Amino acid sequence: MTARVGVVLFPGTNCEHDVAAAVDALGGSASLVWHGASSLGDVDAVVLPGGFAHGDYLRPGAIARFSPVMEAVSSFAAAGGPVVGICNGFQVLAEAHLLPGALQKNAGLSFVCDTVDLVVASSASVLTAGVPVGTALRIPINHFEGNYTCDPATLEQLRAEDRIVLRYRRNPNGSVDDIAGIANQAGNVVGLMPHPERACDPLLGSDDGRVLLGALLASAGARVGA
Amino acid sequence: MAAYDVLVEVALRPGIADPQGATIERALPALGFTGISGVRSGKAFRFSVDAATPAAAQAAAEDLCRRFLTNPVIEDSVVTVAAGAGPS
Amino acid sequence: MAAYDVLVEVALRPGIADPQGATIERALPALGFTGISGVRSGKAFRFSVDAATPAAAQAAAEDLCRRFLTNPVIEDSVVTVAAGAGPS
Amino acid sequence: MTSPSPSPTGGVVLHRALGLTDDEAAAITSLLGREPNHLELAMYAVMWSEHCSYKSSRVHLGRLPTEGEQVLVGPGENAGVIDAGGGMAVALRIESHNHPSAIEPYQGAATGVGGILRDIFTMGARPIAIMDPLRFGPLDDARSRWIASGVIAGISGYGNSVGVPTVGGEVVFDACYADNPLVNVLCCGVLPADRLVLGAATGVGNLAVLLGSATGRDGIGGVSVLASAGFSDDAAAEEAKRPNVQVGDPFEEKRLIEACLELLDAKLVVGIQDLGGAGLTCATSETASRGGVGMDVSVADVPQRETGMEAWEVLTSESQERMLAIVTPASLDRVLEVCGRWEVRAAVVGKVTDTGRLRILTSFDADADVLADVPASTLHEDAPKYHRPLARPAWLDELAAADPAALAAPDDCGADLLSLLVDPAWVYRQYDHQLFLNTVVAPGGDAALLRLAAPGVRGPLDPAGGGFEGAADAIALSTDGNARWCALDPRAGTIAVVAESALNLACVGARPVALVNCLNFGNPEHPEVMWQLSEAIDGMSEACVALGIPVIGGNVSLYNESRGRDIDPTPVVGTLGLVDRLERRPPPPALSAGSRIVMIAPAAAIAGGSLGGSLAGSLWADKVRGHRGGVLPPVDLDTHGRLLAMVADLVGAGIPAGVHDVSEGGIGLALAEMAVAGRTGCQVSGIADHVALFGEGPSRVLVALPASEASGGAQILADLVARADAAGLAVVELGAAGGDRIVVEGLLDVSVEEAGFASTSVLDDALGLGGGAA
Ligand SMILES: Nc1ncnc2c1ncn2[C@@H]1O[C@H](COP(=O)(O)OP(=O)(O)O)[C@@H](O)[C@H]1O
Ligand SMILES: [Mg+2]
Repeated sequence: MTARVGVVLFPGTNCEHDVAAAVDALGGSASLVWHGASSLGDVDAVVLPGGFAHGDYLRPGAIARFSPVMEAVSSFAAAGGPVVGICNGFQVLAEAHLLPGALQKNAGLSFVCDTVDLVVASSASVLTAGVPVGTALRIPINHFEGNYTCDPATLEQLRAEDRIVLRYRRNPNGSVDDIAGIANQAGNVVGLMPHPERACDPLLGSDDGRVLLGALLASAGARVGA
Repeated sequence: MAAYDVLVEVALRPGIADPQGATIERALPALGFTGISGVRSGKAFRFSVDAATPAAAQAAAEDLCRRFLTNPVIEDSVVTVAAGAGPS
Repeated sequence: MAAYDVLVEVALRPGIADPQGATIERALPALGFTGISGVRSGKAFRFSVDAATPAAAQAAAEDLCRRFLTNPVIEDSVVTVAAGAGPS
Repeated sequence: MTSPSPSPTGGVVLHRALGLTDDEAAAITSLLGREPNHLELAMYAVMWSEHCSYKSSRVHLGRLPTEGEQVLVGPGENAGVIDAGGGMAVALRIESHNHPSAIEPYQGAATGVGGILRDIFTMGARPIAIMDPLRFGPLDDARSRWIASGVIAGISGYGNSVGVPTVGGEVVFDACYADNPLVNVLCCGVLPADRLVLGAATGVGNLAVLLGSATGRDGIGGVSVLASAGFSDDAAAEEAKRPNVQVGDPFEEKRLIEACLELLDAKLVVGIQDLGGAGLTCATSETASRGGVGMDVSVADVPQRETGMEAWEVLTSESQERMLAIVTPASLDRVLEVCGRWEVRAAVVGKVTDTGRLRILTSFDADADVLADVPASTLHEDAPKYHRPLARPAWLDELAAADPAALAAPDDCGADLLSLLVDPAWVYRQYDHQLFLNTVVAPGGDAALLRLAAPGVRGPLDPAGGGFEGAADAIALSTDGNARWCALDPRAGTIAVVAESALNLACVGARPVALVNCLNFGNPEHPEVMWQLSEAIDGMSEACVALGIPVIGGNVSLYNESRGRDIDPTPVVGTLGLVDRLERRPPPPALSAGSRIVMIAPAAAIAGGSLGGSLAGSLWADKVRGHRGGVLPPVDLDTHGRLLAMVADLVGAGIPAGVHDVSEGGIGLALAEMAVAGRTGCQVSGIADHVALFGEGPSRVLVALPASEASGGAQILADLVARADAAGLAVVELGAAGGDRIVVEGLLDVSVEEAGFASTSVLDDALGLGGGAA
């Protein structure tokens, strides 16, 4: 069955079309969900895409997390639904306390757009289910505030619970423990700074992002079947 | 009700790395500034709060800080209420 | 010489558009905050200055603001020197 | 209603203070048949400024070729538009934001990006790419570093946030730009040809709706003398309220883009115009003038950010992120609904009339005062045109006579090579260059190459996604300028700049279809500067005619002066190319081990010992020897045209492993750049001396070809030679790629790693953490 993916659109979001295109190209079916909506509609997974929700004013994600749609996202997540926040979406999930920690300014104090080497650090998430630990991926990053920060206890917990999903091979932003992506305890909510949708077509340089989005669609599809 | 002018200073919590502050500090000697240390960067907000008393204005601003203006994972804030601008 | 703690608040000059402050203000009603207006956003810096007197610390900090921390074309700054942290 | 009161103090001094000459003031009086009042004078002053009226350059710009089969809209509108086939069109525009960036680098650059985006979506196009040709003072100057860091941060901050990728540009450092950086920004957009709208008001009774930000006292600049002209007691306090710096709000602009494109898609507007220089005065008078109608504007209905604004402040404010849409009364409710959803402010501020007059009213009430009443078209079309005196600069003969061939040869070409390498990646890594999944060749290539698509236009979610049959697959963009060449000979230099830009397009497989330009020059009151401008326009014209590239838009920036000296003439061009069928990624500007390295160049040029290179106006002569002089080698435009076709074909056929044009720094720098990009060295011979190595000359391309027998290397080379022969071109075999050193026999031997380090550390050391502080 085709996995239906809701792609949430806040004012200032800009990667919604790109994520939707990648989902469709991988055999899923994407629909845009306006931030003012109180329900997600019939979806099997939710993606909060990248961009600059509310201009990233105050802090990235700080205003967006109060959008009506976020209550629906929280309920969906609590019910075990797959939720993935990419870049700005990760920042929104952290501000909304659906994921622990915070994303600070890059240690280099500038925006970074580049393609980086990643390693899959855990298979226990909806974004990496079935992807072997150690898998190397080349995927673009594009952010100013991607420097993942949390207190030592949280970091210990993330490690102990196998919730560090992706790591950078060469840390581009100062993230603690080279973290590029983490999951919640159940593994169904994932936040990552890299943009897998930008790596789905060899014409653009890499199609390694298909591995991650493919796993997400499979996770969503499993719920459809369930 | 009166309108009270409020200043909120948002600072990174102690122990949280502040690359911007560190960068400024590193640049200072080259600019001829000596004897400056411990630079920490933060944000400042000013606004006006309608409230019955200065204490009420302080409480409202602190609530706003806790719920919105700061991210408690990494930031602290200090609220200062100035004299009321008179009844509004 | 003593070390003085300094707080610098950098604000946009009056009349300069402040999209961040305006966006924060627009968001407040939806978060349930009422009675807050005139939100202006700025920056805050804290550091310590070695100086002989509070006045000297103030002067050094103001010089730093003018030459480095602000662009006077769009920003103003306010320097506050706290009690000296004792001889260093 | 009362009529406008004649100006009691509109004397000689006031108009001069507003920047109008006595003759201009007299012309206004005769156009009106009476003395203008203060507000009217302010409106003419902003509209007749150099910036808005092009009064010094218009008589020359007419010489540029603007026609072409694929041109849908030429110069004169907000942007030029090219037919890309299959019902798709591409809009293109470039502008300068030089002076604002000198005062507040971050906001100056940011608002430059905002402004150029509005020019594009005004046409109904979705902006899909930005380019930023930048020029700053030297890196060892603290203020220049402060300006450069601020400008780059501003472009990054605004462009990334507004959600339009920045896919290329230039970054040049030269003493002549020390106090006066050149911040040019180009934007390219995509639209279904049938969505094209023009900035004209039509339909008497239609409404002018102001969209976007509230109006504040931003950027009122020169007109602010009105504050001290008797309207206020405390002129200094007034002045402080009116800072001449606009602040950009990319979030507002993002919502404005989405709202405007939705309005245009739903055909809810009959005309639309952005507010740029001269604000509301410009937008209302231009739309009325283009539509041959009049307009009544109510000051009270303009949403204002600050209290107590005077009418002249409202009418001349340059507050950012505003658009003026002309809508029928019947569509108004739907327009307001769309704007409401995108949280975009919308207010009816004007009404289209049949009088041909622009009237500024206090309000729309029946008893409102008329504050100004002028024929709309006179603000726009009757602006003065000056035939300013031209004079060939006396110093040119001396420059021509200073032959760089006489310069001493380097002791060590390797050291010189390392000193010339600058990797601009430090700049473009700060720009989102991938959004919309179109970027096939990102910054770092010879030209940017983008799939021709955009959300909502052949975009992934577009229901008509499969449509636009017959449209080109991809577009290529390049921006180029070279003030060193143009200072020696603005005509020949500009020809070489156009030629290089077109060659950059060919290197990614595209054929040139249009050009836009930004003419950055000094003070037009200096006859030498006007001569440079005129020559550059003639050179551009000659090259564009010969290469068949129409000029579809431009921008003139004058009064660029640094430390009492005019900048070197700096015409910057942006070229647009099309690729009909894109089957594969074009070869990178890089070496790969095992390739054969050849240069394709005009047969006549390489006959001499220097392989077509000359040190006149070259990077090496300037940076290493501090020498700027000589006579530029001419461009044979016919041969160049054949080279363009040949290179584009080769790339399209997927034959080369690597391609890079030879430009600044000559063959030596081109080889080193390819080696660093491919992390592969080379062994090259047959380069006689430093002149051949670092000499610059037009129409030359390095190509890395498969060499092995298995890959048909011999045949590939033979085919290439045959094809070149027929085109008056020659193929010079330079050597082979491989190893980890760049070796040019008899001249240099440096490691690829060292070259890479030298090239990446220049900007990182100067502008990276801590370095950018002034
Ligand atoms: N300011 C900039 N912004 C974005 N890209 C840039 C900038 N400066 C240079 N680049 C990119 O770096 C590459 C090399 O630039 P340049 O040396 O000017 O190219 P060329 O000589 O081929 O015209 C190009 O791809 C160009 O687009
Ligand atoms: Mg090139």
